[in-house]
Amino acid sequence: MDYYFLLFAIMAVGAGIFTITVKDALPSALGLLTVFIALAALYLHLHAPLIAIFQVSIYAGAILVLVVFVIMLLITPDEALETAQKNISYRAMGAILGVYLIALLIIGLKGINQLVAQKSLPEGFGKPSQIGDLFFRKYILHFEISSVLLLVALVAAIYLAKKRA
Amino acid sequence: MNQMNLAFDLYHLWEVCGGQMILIVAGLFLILVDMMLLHKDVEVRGKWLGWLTVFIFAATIGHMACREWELHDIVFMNIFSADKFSIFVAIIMACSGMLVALMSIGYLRNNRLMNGEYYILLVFAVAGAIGLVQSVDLLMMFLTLEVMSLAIYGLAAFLKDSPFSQEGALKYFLLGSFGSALFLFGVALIYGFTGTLNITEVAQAISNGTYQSLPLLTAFALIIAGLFFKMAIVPFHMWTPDVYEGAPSVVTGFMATAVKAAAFGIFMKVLFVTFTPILATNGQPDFASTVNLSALNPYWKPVIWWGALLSMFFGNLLAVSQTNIKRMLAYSSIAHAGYMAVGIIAANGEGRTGVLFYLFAYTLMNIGAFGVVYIIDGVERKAQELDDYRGIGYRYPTLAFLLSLFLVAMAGLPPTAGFIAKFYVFSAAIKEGYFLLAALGVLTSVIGAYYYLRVIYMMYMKEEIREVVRGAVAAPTVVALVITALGVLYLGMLPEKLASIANLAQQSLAMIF
Amino acid sequence: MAGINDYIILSCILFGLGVIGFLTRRNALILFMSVELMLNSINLMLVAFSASMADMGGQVMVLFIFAVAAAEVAVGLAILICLFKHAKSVDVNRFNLLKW
Amino acid sequence: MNAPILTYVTFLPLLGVLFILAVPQRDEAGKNVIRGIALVTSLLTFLASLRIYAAFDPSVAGFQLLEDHPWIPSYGIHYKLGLDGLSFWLILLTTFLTPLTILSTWRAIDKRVKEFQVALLVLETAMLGTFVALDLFLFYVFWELMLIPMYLIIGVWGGERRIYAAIKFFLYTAVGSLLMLVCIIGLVYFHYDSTGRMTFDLLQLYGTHIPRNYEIAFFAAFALAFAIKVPMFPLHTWLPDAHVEAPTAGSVILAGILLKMGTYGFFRFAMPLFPQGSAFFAPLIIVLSIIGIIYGALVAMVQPDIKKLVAYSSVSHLGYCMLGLYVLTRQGVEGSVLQMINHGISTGALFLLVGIVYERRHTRLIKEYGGIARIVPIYSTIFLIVTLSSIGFPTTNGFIGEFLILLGAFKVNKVAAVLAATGVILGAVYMLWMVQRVFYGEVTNPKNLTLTDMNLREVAYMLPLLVLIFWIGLYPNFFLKKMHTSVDHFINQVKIEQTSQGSQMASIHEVPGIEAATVSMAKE
Amino acid sequence: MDKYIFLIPLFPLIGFLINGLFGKRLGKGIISFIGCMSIAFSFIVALFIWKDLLSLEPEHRVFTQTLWEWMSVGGLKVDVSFMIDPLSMLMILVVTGVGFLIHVYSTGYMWEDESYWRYFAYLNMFVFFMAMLVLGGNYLVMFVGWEGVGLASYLLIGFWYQGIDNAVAGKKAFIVNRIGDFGFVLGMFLMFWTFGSLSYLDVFPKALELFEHGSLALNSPVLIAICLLLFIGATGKSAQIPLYIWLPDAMAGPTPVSALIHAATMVTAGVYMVARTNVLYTLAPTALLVVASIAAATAFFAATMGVLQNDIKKVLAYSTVSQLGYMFIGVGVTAYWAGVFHLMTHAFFKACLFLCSGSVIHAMGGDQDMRHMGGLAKKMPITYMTMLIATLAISGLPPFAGFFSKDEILGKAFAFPYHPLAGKIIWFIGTVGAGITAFYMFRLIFMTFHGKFRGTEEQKHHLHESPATMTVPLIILATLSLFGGWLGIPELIGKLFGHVPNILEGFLEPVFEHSSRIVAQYGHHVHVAEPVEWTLMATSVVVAIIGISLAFYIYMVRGEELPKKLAERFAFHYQVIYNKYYVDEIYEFLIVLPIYYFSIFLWKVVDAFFIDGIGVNGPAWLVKRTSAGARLVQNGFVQTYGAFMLVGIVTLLCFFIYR
Repeated sequence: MDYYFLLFAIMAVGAGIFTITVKDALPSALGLLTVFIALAALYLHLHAPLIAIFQVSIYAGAILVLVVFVIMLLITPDEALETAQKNISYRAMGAILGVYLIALLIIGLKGINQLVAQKSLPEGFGKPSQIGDLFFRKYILHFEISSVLLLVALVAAIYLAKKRA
Repeated sequence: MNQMNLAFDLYHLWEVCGGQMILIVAGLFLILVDMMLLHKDVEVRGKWLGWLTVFIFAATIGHMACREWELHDIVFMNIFSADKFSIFVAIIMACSGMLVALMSIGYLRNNRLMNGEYYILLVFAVAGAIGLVQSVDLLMMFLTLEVMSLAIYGLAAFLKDSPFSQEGALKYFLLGSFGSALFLFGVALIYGFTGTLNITEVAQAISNGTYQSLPLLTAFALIIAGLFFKMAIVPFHMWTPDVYEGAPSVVTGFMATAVKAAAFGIFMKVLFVTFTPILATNGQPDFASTVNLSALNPYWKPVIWWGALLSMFFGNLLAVSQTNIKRMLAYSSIAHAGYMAVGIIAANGEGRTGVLFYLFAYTLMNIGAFGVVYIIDGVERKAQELDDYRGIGYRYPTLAFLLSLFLVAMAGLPPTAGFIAKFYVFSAAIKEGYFLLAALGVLTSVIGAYYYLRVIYMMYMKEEIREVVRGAVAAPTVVALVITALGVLYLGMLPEKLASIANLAQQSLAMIF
Repeated sequence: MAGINDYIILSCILFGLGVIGFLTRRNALILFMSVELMLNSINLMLVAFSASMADMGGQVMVLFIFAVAAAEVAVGLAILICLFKHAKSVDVNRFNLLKW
Repeated sequence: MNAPILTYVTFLPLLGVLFILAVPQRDEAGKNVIRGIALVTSLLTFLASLRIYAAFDPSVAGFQLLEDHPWIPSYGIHYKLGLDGLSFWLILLTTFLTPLTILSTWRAIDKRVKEFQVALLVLETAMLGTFVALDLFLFYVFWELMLIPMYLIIGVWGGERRIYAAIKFFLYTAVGSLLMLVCIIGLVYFHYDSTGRMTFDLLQLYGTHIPRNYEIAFFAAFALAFAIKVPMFPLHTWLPDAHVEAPTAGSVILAGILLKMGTYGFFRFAMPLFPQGSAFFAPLIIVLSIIGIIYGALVAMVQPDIKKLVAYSSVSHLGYCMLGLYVLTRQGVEGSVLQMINHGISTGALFLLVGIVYERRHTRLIKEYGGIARIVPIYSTIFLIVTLSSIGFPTTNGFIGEFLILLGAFKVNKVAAVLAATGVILGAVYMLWMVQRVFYGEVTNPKNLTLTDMNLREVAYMLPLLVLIFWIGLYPNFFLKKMHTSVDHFINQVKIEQTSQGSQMASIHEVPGIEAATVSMAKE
Repeated sequence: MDKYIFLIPLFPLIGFLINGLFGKRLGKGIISFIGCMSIAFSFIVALFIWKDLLSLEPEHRVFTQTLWEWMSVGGLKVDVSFMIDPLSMLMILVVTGVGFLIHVYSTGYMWEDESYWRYFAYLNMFVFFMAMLVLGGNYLVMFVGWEGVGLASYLLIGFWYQGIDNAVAGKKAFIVNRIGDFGFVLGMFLMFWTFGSLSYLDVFPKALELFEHGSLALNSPVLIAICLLLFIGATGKSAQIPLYIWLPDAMAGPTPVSALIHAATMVTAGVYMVARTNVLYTLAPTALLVVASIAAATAFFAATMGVLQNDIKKVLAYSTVSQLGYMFIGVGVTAYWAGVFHLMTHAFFKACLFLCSGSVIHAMGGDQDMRHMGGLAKKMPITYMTMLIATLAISGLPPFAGFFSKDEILGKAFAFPYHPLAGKIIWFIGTVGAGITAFYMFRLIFMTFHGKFRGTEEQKHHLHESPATMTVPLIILATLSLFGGWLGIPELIGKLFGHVPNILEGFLEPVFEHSSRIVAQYGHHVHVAEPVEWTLMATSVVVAIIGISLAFYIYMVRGEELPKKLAERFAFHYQVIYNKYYVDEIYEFLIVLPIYYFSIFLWKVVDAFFIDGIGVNGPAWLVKRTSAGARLVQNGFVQTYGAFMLVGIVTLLCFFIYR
């Protein structure tokens, strides 16, 4: 049994459940952070150190901080915000649908290990240099487009956030 | 040349993705212009930017139609293809962008909102959309989809002072992310099974019989779901009315046409290249394995059957009880998605031709309709209720006539493009024996006729109950309306030319390999 | 060594959790985070595939997904802030001016 | 060979539309100019259609004056026009009635004159196109095209419940015709499957081999579309509403021509294309026609509104047309075609007449009138003559049609003929009762005392109708002559297919004789 | 002259058109001139043609003229054609002759009327259509006239349309006639599909030929059907049971109209038609029996109804119905010529009676109630005398015209070759009816012309003899009533005076020769011995005298109290008969009202509620309601939308996985 995987898997699931059930947004963000870190650990295990680092730095460090920042910005302490749908049946329906989806996905993806090619990893697999190499060869167009993507996001976000001209 | 420095042939890129490149470069240029152009008068600046955008789109269309249309070496780096199908759809979207840009000049002025970001986002949205239909790489699809989507989130939320616009945008955003996640999940799975992201390679990889393995079907289902969201097929349509109602009218026109075209284009591309590949009728079919060509038919066909039927049914049904014209048109766009899906289900050349034709025709009539709507509106949400349209026919006869024309076209009555488009898709379905679907479809279009006609009778047969003052009519809008109106009539009477082009375009789907 | 199946199941569960969160919470920000959870589950899957197939492509994809996630969050939050100005709330149940 | 006369006739009204659009309608003078242009255009169309009369060769069974140009080649869709003895008179009827209608609107339509005349002229083009189109697609285009102008005519210039009536008219017709479109396409693909040729050309599609159950279904869809237009019995309820609410001109066009498109559709499309389906449904259609005849007459009898009465009488009259068509004897079919023209003339005239008093009194309720014969003698005389025509009085047109239809029907189905003939009695009952209540007795309503009699313009547009009423009544051969060969052709077309399918329809060579009669008597 | 047959209907047509189109602007003199002269010309043309006809051998006495081909469709070929043979010759002479007299009379009678022009237009139109009916060379042209005279009748009954009752009566006449025409038309259809033609000259030879070839049996169902259907038409036009009800109401029209249309000419069209179709009827004895039976019943019941009428014209109306019954008895017992003979004499005396009553009404200032009259004989001697002659004629007293014709009919009925027993019954009924006829006719005479005047002073003051335009026709008609019967003196009486020939029978013989031959061949040979014949003749005279005496006793001797007493004594019978056996009411209750309410039901319930409400607006309503309901799903909550998407994807996955 792969305890390393089991540990972080349980941690990720537990933190995920915490994220979606906890009352306030801030603890929820902390829960998400935990998920991220657990996943980062798994990434390391999967020979993806660079991803793991980025996971911590970009996701946890940038995106989540942004979210937390907005949480602080938007939720004034005196506003009592109900966290979940009041209507139990509504919540139950969402949960059931979600669980059903999980079940279906798991059933649907049964036998995936036969489909996925399983090769032994070459030497130095997952080194950042490999990624960089791919970035500038095979994925250069994606890279360009993602820069456009970020530019678009920037334009949109700036327009929306800035004061009316 | 140092290979490390230049990983690809720039000239080839220009050949294949010239349209995108023009748009992206022009978008950057627009950002610069927007910042540099220090003209005091916002209106003048907005107008200039608008015309510039129009010019950019015109150049894009011209470029794509003249150069990329006739390419031989059509695939670039296994990522973008310039097959006629993609270019055709791209041209539709660029046309949509141009018409919307034309109208936006007037719209933004009427709403006192002359920010340059609008045009920038519009250009990038079209760039993303074109990238989407051009891509044969699933990751690139996702990225360009996101480029398009993000730009459109921005556009949908463009009325900063309007809670409606913001709310619509937020809903769109939330559900859109959800939809993208589904799509991405599917993409990731496909990557997992095949080790590749290129749709032709995927097709080859799964042609060995993995077609019917469960995981692949699951991935297929997730991709369908993600694209259905963008196509607004029931039950993935729920965002449509809210977003269309909230978004600025011209943006709604854009969303209903360009985004829909992109979604349908990429859906057909994925479907007919990867999952149910069609064979080249001329040229050389590179794809040898013909054994499993239609193995997936029993899976996706019923899905689209029901999706089309439900879309036609609910779209038309719910439109009946709407009082807001934009919301009504939103529901009608769901119904139109259903009609187009009828063309897809036929899975034959006529059907694909029909869908392409339908997209083009729908672009013309829908943008035209939203153009009239925004003019009558004056300022967004000032006069959108159907009651506001009472007596418009005599107050503003030309506008009313145009709106009637567009609505009649949407209702599918001759001699308009809408009729021919419906004819094409339904005849394709009938050719494959889908009588029931066709019959039910035309019956739902009777419901459709009811609410389109309701607008017409409001305009011509009811006395007005309150004085509606239309907004200013800008010259570019007039140009756009004239183009759309003439286009609707022209395509209604002489559809053959466009149809044969569309036919060429759909045939090229077989040539991507 | 955990097999590919285990990672897939884990990522399915996480994806499902994201979906459940998306459907059951009212706080728009938590909805955002649920979406992030979904994207992360996909990332995990991709990395697992990548490791299994010894193909770096999966890892590269993850990086792009990071970018997308960042961009999405940026735009999403911007819209939310804008909307907050009108609605004075981040409760998605309050956002129903547009309906029927 | 020579000038495309059918195209000219069909699209001439649109030329008038262009001129009308150029005229402003700010003042009365402008309106009069518009009316004038419309009238002149329609008269020119009528004159042009006389060229058709000159060029028409009644000895040819097939289609004549053909024009054929590819339109949408990839689907085998052509711009193909032509006519035969069956459509010939309907075309002339259309061009003949339109000027009269326009003349009748001179004063009645005072608002939005330009739009009205445009709608009317567009409608004329659509109607003519429907009658001359020999390509199913083209036919469908014209068929649908006429919906919008008619919708507007009813909805904009109509009475109180005009919107309800207009939408009902539109949707009702649309339901049928859209299903028909589906089946048109289906038929084309069946043809394609058997011949490998895509074509919407009617002539090529005749005789397409279709599986029997499909043929029945296709016929049902076609029949639905046409039966709605006719209108046949349970599908008739749009008609009274549309008639009552439509302005006079609308009612005239509606009754005079639009309803004929239903019957025309039957004999041009539904029956020859799907003879088996037609045979399958023939009993039903005959029964429904008879129900329509009697039902329409009975319901007409108790209507309080003159227009509604006339509308229901249309249901009855068109029942005769359908019956005549479906007995498939020469007399029946020719009577049916003639009855279509008759109905156009006499019911058109009745609507014009109702319009005349409506214009003066703004009511169509029978009880508002009474005893006006003394006040408006010319009007009542003409009304009486038209009434006679409507109830099939010999020497008027109505008699010839009904006689031929019933004669034809009698041969095939005696019970049907007897039941249908009761409609003749009922027709007299409701029309004469109405005449009595409107024209005879003392003047009970003082408002009627100031009624003015018909003016010159009104007489002018009634006179041609009166002339035709007697012309057809006294010398129907003039009209029948033109259709003999086409009718024979039609019957052959429909029947040979059926007999080859073992239908028990009698042979077409109906040499009347004692043999047949004695045999049938012996059976009883 | 046969080229000019068309002139006979043409003149009245021209008269109609001139009077109808321009009459309003013409003077009354010109109108009268045109109106009368058009008929006179027709009469003259008819006379000339008659002369030509007589110049031919009896068996070749047929003129035909075809104007144009009317309809020709498939096997159906109908021409607008005329045929003159002795039968139609006789009819047209009666029509134009009596018609002319009545036109002349009308100039006096209608002089004061404001719609004088309209009256003459209608009257001319009537003669036109009557001429078409009589002269038509085929059944369809006959039918044109048949319906045409119905129209004229409709218009003339409702001539004074301001009185709504008149208009209603006109409409009733038209509709009842239409019911008859319904039968006529069906008869024509059956005839056409049996014989392949509608022309007299085709149908009858063809029928005979088929009969002789044995492919058409005597009394074959198809023949019976044709004859009975045609007879339905005749019952309508000629006011036989059950369609006689319109005729009494038709008296609402001007009196000359009653004389011309509802006594002398139009109502006899049925008789003419049966006589014309004699070949077919002869081949269908059952049909004949039906005709004769219905005719006998009509003759009797109508006579009883005439007994108690107080309206002078109603009495005459019922008497007309009754006399028409006699004519039908005649044609029904194969004595076609006798029926036609009675038709002719009836035309004379009944026209005379009506015109006389018109004269009386004229004098009474429009009052028609006999209870207000009395003692008019002194004031209006010419009217009295002429009316008396006519009454004697109708009562069947020799040597007046009615005696010969009626006696001939009853005698032939007694010897009905197809059904001797039925013939005797019919004879008995007819004879009794003749007595009743004599009774009520003399009741009319006594109540009107004898005794004391019972009207108002003003009427009394006003009483006068009518002008010459009215009296001259009366005198002519009375003369004809007196001598007209001598054209058909029976053999028996003829022998007494040394072989006086039966001119009329001889004249008409060619028309009926085939029938006579068939009857002789296939009928029973009923030999009526000479004494029996004399007895029969005497019986009818005696019966008539009894009737007259009874009338004299009741209305002259006992004055006024006996009728009242009788009325009280037989209150029920009196009421039933006075109200014409409640036939109108029964029709109203059994046919008219049910149809009316059924129509209301169809309209309100079937049409408005079921078809339109549920069938048409139902789906529309459903769509609207579902739409209004279904839109609530779109509740604006983003999570609902997400849930729907999720349902979609879950369904999709389920389908893909478990398909």
